[in-house]
Amino acid sequence: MSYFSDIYNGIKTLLTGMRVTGGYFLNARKGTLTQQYPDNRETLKMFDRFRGEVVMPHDENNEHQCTGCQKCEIACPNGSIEIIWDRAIVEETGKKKKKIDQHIYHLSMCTMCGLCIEACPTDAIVWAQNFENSVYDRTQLTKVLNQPGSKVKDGIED
Amino acid sequence: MTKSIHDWLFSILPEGIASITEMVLIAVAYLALFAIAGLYLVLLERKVAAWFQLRLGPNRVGPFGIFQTMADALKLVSKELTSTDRVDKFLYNLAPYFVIVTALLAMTIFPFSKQLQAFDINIGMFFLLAISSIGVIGILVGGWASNNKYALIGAMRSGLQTISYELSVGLSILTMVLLTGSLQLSEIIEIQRTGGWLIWQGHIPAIIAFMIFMIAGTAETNRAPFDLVEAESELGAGFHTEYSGMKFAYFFLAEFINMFIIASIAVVLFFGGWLSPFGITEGITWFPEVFWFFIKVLLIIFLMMWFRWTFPRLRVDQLLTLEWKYLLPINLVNIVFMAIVIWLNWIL
Amino acid sequence: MTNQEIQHIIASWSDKLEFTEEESEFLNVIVPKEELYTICEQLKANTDLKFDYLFCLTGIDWGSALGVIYHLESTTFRHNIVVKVKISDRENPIVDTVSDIWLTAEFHEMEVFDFFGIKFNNHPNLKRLFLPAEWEGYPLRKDYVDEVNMVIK
Amino acid sequence: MSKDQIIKSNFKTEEYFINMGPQHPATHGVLRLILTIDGEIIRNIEPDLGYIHRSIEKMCERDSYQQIVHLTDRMDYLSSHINNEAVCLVVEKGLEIEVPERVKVIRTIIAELTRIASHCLWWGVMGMDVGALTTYFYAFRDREMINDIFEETCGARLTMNYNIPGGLMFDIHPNFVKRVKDFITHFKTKIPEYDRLLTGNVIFQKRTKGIGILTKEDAISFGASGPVARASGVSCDIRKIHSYSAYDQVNFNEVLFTEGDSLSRYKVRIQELWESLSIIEQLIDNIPEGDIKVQTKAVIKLPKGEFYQRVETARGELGVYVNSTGTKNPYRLKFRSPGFSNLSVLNKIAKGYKIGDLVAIMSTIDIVVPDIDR
Repeated sequence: MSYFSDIYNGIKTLLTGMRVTGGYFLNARKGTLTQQYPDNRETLKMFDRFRGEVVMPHDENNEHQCTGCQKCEIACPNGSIEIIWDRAIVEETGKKKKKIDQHIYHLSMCTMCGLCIEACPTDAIVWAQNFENSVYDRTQLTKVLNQPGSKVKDGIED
Repeated sequence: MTKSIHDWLFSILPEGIASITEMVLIAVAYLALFAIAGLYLVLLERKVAAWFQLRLGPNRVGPFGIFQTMADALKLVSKELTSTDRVDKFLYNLAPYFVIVTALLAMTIFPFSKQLQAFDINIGMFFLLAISSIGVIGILVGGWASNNKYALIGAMRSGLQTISYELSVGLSILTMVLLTGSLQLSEIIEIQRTGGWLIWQGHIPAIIAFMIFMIAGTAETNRAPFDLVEAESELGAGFHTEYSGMKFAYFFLAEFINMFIIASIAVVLFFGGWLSPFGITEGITWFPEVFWFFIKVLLIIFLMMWFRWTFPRLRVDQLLTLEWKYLLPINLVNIVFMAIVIWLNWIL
Repeated sequence: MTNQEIQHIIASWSDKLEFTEEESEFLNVIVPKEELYTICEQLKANTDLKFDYLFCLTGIDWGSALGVIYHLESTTFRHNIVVKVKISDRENPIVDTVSDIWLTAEFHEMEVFDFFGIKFNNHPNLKRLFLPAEWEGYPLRKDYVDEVNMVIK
Repeated sequence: MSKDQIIKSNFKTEEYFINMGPQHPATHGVLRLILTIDGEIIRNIEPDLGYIHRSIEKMCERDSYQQIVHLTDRMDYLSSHINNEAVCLVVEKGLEIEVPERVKVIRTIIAELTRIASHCLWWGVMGMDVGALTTYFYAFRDREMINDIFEETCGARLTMNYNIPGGLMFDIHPNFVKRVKDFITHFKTKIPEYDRLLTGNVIFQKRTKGIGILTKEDAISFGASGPVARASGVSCDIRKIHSYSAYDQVNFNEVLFTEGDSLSRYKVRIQELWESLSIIEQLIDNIPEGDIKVQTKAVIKLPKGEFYQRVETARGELGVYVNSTGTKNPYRLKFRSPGFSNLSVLNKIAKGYKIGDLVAIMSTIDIVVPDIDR
């Protein structure tokens, strides 16, 4: 007798499964899971905290907040950040002060762990939400974060 | 139209050449038709799968992606044919043609409508059964000649599967043949014009026969849940692991044409072929009867796709258990049942 | 069972064992490598201890000696013990396998062999597990040098 | 003479080798299994590992404790938050600092979300491995919601690195609670659907029931943990036995089955989805206010000694053994990964079954290869 109940139960479970997929088939028009990526570029907005790449914001006077303390460089586990710095004489005080020449960021080595931004005492570097990072040449992924001719904002001390 | 071409050909050419030309023309027409039909079945499969899975499916090439599979075919044609050094060259190259030719051969005898039929032979069903089991030789040869262990396992499974399920397909067809008393496809359809579709005429045994036929037919075409031959999570790609380019495409296309064949048999045997439901287009002379045939075939194909995108795959020994312990005994009992039904004239 | 009681039981098996609870949350027992197998066998078999779950097997390079650390737990009593064995011969370190006592040790010992070069007597299938068979040296040893691939900060 | 003996005495069959992997759909990564096969029946399985070994343990010996955390994302990438938590807990244990209640609760909620996400992915892949391809997309639909929650709060979807020694990198996003609640209501309707689609299916039942049986003794001896061991009746839930974070504040059941076959391993995970949901439900409404981190020194130096922390990842017990000499780097750091021990049972339980069964068994063991290779 279990032979026939096996058949009955078997068919029943198969039909239950088909009902689930069939239900989705009928409602397929309502919502698809997938996104049509290059088409939805305009509307696609990443979350604020999304870790795309590290950038250094500059204000309208071409000033950033990096003092060149190198804490990010030390915090980075992969050596993605290299800071080339110099000492310059600050005019008001006459003292020598550290100043960045180039803040080099190797995006190709970055694992997006966020330790550098966590370590930065002056919030000079932040996450950008850009995620389209593919390039044809690996060297293009090495970026200089401070803009040419930029200088540190007044009153930023580490 | 076919008649006028026929007359025209015979008028301008000597008889022998004319008939050969006519055959070639028909062959070319069928080839073109089913190559394209196969391609669109692939597209349909992809679309249906996408809708089951809450995706969109192909939508880049042409509106709604209707040229997608054309583009794929183009790509496959232009692809380099690679193979390993150790393959058995002759058999390796032969195998895909085995599969595709047998699939196309079976297509020839289907009556798509009253007029549209290449051959109307009186042993049509028998011919179909004979032809459809040749394809497996291609799979076996392909798997063997590839000199790849995965391909070999796939090929062996294929042999196992086809030999077993051929029985069920045959017996379920036999059940219906009992009812029709004819093997000729056009005659089988004509019988249904008066008494209603065979699944209606034969009621319970016919429904059982239909269910068995669908299960065994899915297995015959090596489709999920019986796709042990390919079984991508177990064997990579099974018997066609080593095939590339157009040779792979032949296997691929053959699978879909086989699916079309199984669905066509089901339509002819159970759902009245090109007859319209309840005779709604009976009186309209201009209405193409072929429309009903294709609609029914597509519905059955959809059912097979539904199976594929819902069920997990069986294991190889469960496949045999299902056939020998369940389908075959039920089928045999069902034949006797059908015979009793006919004997006592319980036909509706 | 408290650590004292465990220590009391184990100490009676041999007089060459050293116990310590400093710098660790578990009871540590340092076993001479000759006695390792018999001690481990008893740790599992003893009905009061029943250390049947070897949850961690670590190889370690102490500089002067190589060592293997076995973290054991009893799934019935939920008490833990750490067994340590020191092997002072760095050139040809050999210690008995415990893979027939705790089956999990088979894989873990292969890993230790792979990275520390400690050989295990009677191991059923001692081979390099992660690294290719022709790899030279044992990377997790402190004196391993690979100037190409290792970046020292 | 039994049937097998008769066959053996009359026939001579040849065994042959077959390489499953490093590229194979069922090995879920770059795992290579050298199978000895007789027809379709598996006689021996020898795993060959190391195709994705990155020497994380050696790298840890050169990194500071903050930096180690992000490396663990890359081990069991499906339980990355729990891996992070393990390292943070061991450092906190060494420094003897107590993190604020808020941190504990948030860590627990995210850890359970991670577990659900991991089990979702596993369910989808399990379906694929036995041939039901549609499961994958349904599972990913639900996993996507969790990933969005993670992305909004932690900034990353997979390798989150949200924990730091002493607390969390930043506070949860204001939308977090609402999104998690939405997810709970959504997911509660979806688990029964999982059951209807796959669990109840007669083919699936036949494929998994009574296949690959792992006995309780073997499970303990092989060091199996997580759902693999719990399906064999071994009580091994670290969340209960050595409770950490906020697990002592919540009620949940340890899911135990006794059969030890593929189906019970499957069922354990499905049940765990419900348990994880219940844990989150208990915590989500009353996340205590407070700090999100304890300020640690910029250079963390653990005191001399040995520290061991065990956590329950989605795959089982993850142990972090730290041997410190008092410097800013660990002297030796060992990850006892659950996948490594769970993989070792494979040869024992899959012998004598067919290739199709092996795929199903591997799937129920839920292997993540980077976790095995580290």
